[in-house]
Amino acid sequence: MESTLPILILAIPLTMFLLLGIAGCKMSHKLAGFLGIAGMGTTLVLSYITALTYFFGPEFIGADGLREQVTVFNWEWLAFTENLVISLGFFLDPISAMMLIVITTISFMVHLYSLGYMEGERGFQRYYAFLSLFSFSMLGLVVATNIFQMYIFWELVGASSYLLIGFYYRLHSAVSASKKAFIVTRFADLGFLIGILVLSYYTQTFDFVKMTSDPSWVLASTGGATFMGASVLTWALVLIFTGGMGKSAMMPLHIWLPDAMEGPTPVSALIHAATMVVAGVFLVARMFPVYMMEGSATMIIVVVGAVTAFYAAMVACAQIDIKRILAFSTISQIAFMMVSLGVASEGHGEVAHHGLGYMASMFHLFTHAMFKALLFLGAGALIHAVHSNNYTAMGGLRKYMPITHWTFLIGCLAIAGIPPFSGFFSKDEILAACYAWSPFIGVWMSMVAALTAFYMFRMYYLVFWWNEPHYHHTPHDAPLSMNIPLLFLAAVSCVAGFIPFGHFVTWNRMPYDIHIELPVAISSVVVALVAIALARHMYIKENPLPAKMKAALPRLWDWCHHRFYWDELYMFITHRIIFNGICRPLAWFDRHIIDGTMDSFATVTNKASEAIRPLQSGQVQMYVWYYLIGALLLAGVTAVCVL
Amino acid sequence: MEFTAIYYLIPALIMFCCGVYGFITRKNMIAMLISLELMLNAVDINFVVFNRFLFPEAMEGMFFTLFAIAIAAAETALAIAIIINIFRSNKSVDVRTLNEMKF
Amino acid sequence: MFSNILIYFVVIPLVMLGGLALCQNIRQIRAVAVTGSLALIGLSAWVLAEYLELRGAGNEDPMLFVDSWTWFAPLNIHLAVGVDGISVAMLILSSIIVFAGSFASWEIKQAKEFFLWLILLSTGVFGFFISIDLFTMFMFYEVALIPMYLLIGVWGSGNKNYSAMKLTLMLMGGSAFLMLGLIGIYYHSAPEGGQLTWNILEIANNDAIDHSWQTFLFPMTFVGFGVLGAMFPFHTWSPDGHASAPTAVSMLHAGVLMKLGGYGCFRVAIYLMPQAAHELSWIFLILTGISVVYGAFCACVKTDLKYINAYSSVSHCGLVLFAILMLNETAMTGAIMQMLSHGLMTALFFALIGMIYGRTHTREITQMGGMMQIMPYLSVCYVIAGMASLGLPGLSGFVSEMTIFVGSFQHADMFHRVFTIAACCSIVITAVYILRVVGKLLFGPVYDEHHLSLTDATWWERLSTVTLIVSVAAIGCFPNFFNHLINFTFKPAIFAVLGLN
Amino acid sequence: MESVGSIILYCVVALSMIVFSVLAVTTRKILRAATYLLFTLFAAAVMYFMLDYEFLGAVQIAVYAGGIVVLFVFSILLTSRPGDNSERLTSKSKVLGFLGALSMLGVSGWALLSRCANFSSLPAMKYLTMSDLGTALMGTGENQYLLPFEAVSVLLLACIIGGVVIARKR
Repeated sequence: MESTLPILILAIPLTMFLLLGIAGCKMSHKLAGFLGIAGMGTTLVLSYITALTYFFGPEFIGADGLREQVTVFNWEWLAFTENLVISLGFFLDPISAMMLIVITTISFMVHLYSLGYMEGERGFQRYYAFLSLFSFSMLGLVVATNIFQMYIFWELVGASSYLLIGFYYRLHSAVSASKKAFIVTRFADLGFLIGILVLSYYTQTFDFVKMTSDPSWVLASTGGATFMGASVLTWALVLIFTGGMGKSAMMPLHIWLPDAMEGPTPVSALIHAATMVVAGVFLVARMFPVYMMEGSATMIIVVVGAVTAFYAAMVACAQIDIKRILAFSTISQIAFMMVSLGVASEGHGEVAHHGLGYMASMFHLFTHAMFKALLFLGAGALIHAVHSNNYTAMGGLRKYMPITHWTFLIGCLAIAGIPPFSGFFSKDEILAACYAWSPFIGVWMSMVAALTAFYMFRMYYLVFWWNEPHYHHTPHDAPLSMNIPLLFLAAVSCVAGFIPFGHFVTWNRMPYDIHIELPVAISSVVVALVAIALARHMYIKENPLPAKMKAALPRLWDWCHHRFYWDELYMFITHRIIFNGICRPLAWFDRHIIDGTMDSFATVTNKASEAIRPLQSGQVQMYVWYYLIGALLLAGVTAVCVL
Repeated sequence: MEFTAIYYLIPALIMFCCGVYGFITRKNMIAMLISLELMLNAVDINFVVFNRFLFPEAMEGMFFTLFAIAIAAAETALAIAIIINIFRSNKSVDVRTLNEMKF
Repeated sequence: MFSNILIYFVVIPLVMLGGLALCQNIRQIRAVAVTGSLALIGLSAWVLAEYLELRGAGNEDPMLFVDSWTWFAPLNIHLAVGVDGISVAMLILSSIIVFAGSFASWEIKQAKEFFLWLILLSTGVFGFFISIDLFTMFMFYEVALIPMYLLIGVWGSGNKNYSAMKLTLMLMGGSAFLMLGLIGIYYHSAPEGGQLTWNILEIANNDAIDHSWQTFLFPMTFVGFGVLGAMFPFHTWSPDGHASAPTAVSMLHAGVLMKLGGYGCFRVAIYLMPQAAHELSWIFLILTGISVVYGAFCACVKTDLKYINAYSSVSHCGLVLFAILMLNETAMTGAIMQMLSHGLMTALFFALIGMIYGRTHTREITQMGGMMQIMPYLSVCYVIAGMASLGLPGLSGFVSEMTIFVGSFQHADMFHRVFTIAACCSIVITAVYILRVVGKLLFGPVYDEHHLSLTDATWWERLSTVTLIVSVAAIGCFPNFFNHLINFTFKPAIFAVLGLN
Repeated sequence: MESVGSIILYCVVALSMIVFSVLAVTTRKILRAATYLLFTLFAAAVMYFMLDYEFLGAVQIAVYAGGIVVLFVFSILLTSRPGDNSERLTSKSKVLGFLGALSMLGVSGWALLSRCANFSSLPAMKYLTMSDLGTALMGTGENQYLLPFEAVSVLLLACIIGGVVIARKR
């Protein structure tokens, strides 16, 4: 494939970032917005061309009937050793092509939406610059040809996420949220980095193709080395997964994502719902053949995913801030994808159920990106209208904001898994894969799906029905630039489920047809409907039932509402233990012990000279005394020696 | 009875020790200077005695004493000038008051 | 003598000194400083070009532009010069920082004397990097150290007498060890009889120093240079010294002078005494490993901007020595990259801190806030510097740290690999203290309303910071260029210690 | 065997030397101390005569007794009122000084007695004429002392200038 288009896909957002970042303060808002949108639009078109050519072009079907993996270009960027070379390249395979579509679509929609949402904000140009930076980084991440390139862009998305969360830098909450996000993900990245180091030490390569095309070679290259009881490959993979856990907000590294909602809502839609947070899933998917080799690593993925999914769903039921509800729903849904990836492997190099889980995970990633972005943008429209994040300030909005209402409803239906919306199809595949792997996980995930339907419709009814508070200004639908993305994404959410995903994205690039497993599908739809009905019963109009329930289970409500006190636990660890328990004593140690020792050398010298200084008293008679005593001593010594 | 060298040296030694005693104990600078002269003279006598008894045909000791006397004169004159100057500024010739230039 | 290009690195500063002595007013002083530092940048660029050309033509000598003039025949002391890729990199670094430093001290008081000392200091620095004679190297080293005392003591702020005294005395203490080591090397440079020599290349070629002497001299020289490189128990001059030093001095000191330590450690201690380095590295590895993590932890609780940055320097410079001690090609390349990167980045930091301090008259982060609204340009630069420091890809910190980590992790020994992981942890702690400062200082509401009337950067401040940022970004975006430049030095043929591993 | 007269002379000289030097350092009246010093110096001069160094004895009397003691007396008159007693020494410093001097005396005396006790009696010596002395002082050959002579004269000059500079009124 020619490399012009791929280069442009990366270069345009980068140029836009530099242009808007350096010259932005001299531009008008309109020009900056226009430039940003134009840049992203071009990228969108180029990405679509690239991805569609890849998916439909016959030139990418190899001799064995499989879709080829293509390294479009691969430039050496930094050569550590002969083998360990960081290259910057463009790698095209089904998942990266799919991610190109997802990222550019959502990003473009967000660019467009922000034109209305961010209108008149201070730092509008900066906002668009950061969006471009993020798009660049995210695109670079998904097309990475080697794990170190991914790490580079991984860090860059982290930084742009930091900048965007802290966009309202005058607010303390935004600043601390951005700091938290960066540090938590940085901590996870440390794991990622160590994982890379361990893996590359044994395999002597960073290259994805080399690793994934022959995973058994990777296993062999470690030579069965173990560290503290586990094989080094397990260590490496788990550590790399830690990086994914950080970015994808898996427990226990999830705490940054709810706080990240301090950023502007479109940013939440782009970064913290659709693209960046699925980087962890993407990472595992990218390394999937290697993960397949180590059953214990995939086991950990499944367990972490399952626990996170349930936890986040529970917490989402007890939140007040609608963006937080969506954030926890995102965590839960990403956990779905993780579980699905985990259950795609049997361990010891075998895929389970023809790798259904892998395909389902990617499918869910795709559909989730669309409907979750839709929900976030809808939430943005709501917040734009009522100037509050809390559902307590909303209610009965269906009358005032019909477009928002309908599109939001579509999003809710999609996430709840009601046919024919896209979420149904992808979630159904995931559940099918789970049941096939272990019935326990299947039931567990179905339960989470039911909870999902419940909390989404709880929010839906509380926002659009319930009873109407007193509005200072009559809320109304958002302007056109904000509505177009809503409508577009709603349309995609309606139809995306019918894409024959199995034809495009599978673990070994072997196309196959998706079957809907009827028992699973029917049971999950029924469960979802029951959950929706319950939500409708409780929240359609003001009634004492929710309060009663809260009173009936106060402990549970408290724990869910306070997110099971994870933040407090982290606060305790970071402030009490690390800051007060390590940093302060160390600083004290440095100033008083180490520096004290150095100073004491000076003090001792000083004291010593002070002590002998009076000998030089200026009293000449004292000198005579010293002389006399010295002479006598000398005489004595001589006498003793001679005699 | 024969006057060997020791007959001259012992009085000189006693004189020297008196000088030492005086130099150590007296506070008056002129008194200290006097003690100093005593010591100097004791040493002079030693030079002369050793010259006379051990090398009667040489004159080194004698000349050394001669020059020592000349230098002692110069030194005393200067010392006394300094003492008088100190007396002018300090109104005292007590050596214990003279420690401003220490360290 | 003047046909050798390298000698001009000493001649130009000396001419500048002469020029400064003749200056009458501030404009002339600035003109001399700027012209001179531009000439130095030009010269180092020229040397770089010549160097690359010669290497491209297949010249495989360990050092290029080698020349030697007798200075004091009875002790065989020469003024011997020569450069390899590392020295070239260091020369570029120094000239950039001298340039930026001149602009950063645009409005210093008593400018003439200040610049005289500053240029004398840089004479020492340049002389050190071009020397390959141990004695002249040591002499230039001292020439670089002594002006520091006056620069801090006279133009400094805060507890400047104490800091200046402490800095000078501790570094002098290090020099004492160093001198002992160097003289020891000299007297063992010809074990089979014959002329004793100070020349690094000759000593290395002869593989001269006796093994038992190496184990004695290696710690001497390593500690001697390590004090300047802020190695763990000997780092305490750095926070106080940096906190009191005026802006340009902090820049030069952290940016270049601390690099003298790392450079010396590798050029003298390890290059000349490879066996001892191989055997004793573990001791110093532990010390430097401690300083990497420990410096970062200490930086987390400090509230004075300069203290934070000084401790961060302890951490980053610790990484330099740490990587050098790993004794493999990649890690050592990383160490040199880290020297470049840290030099530029920390100079940028100190420049910005100086500019902020010049406006607010405080360096306490608890006394400031919301600077982003007041001085956006400086704040953005500060964020960029912070990002470089915490290792954002595209800026220099990332490439150097990654080269170090990857290189160190290639070590065959388990102990070294586990230690590398411990050192890796510093990247998280770095993020913590950088973001803490950025959050408190730049973001949030304005703390002090008096600050609202402050102005943003002036043109010379912009020029100074832009120079440094561009350099930082250049290393970050095109690391392979620097990698190749440095890499040649670490060929097993040249660098005996690589053969040992 | 010496004549009785010389024995008596020796005894007188030695005794006066010892007694007056002790008195010079113990008296509390400074003017008296100067006087006792004078007597001691005379005793020393007599000793020189006894050792056949007449010229030296003469110089001793001229320079010391005639010059230095006069200087002392003048300076004493300038710096203290006549009749003033210097303050009484504390017994501690007296004892200490006494001990110091005594130990000095002991050590040196022991050294003297153990090493110099058996020197022969006064050997014969060529009578020193003035011209001998003059040649020795003014010559530059072996055992001749022009250089120290000149040095001393320069020193005396310096001393005169120094005395003037120091003592002049500001």
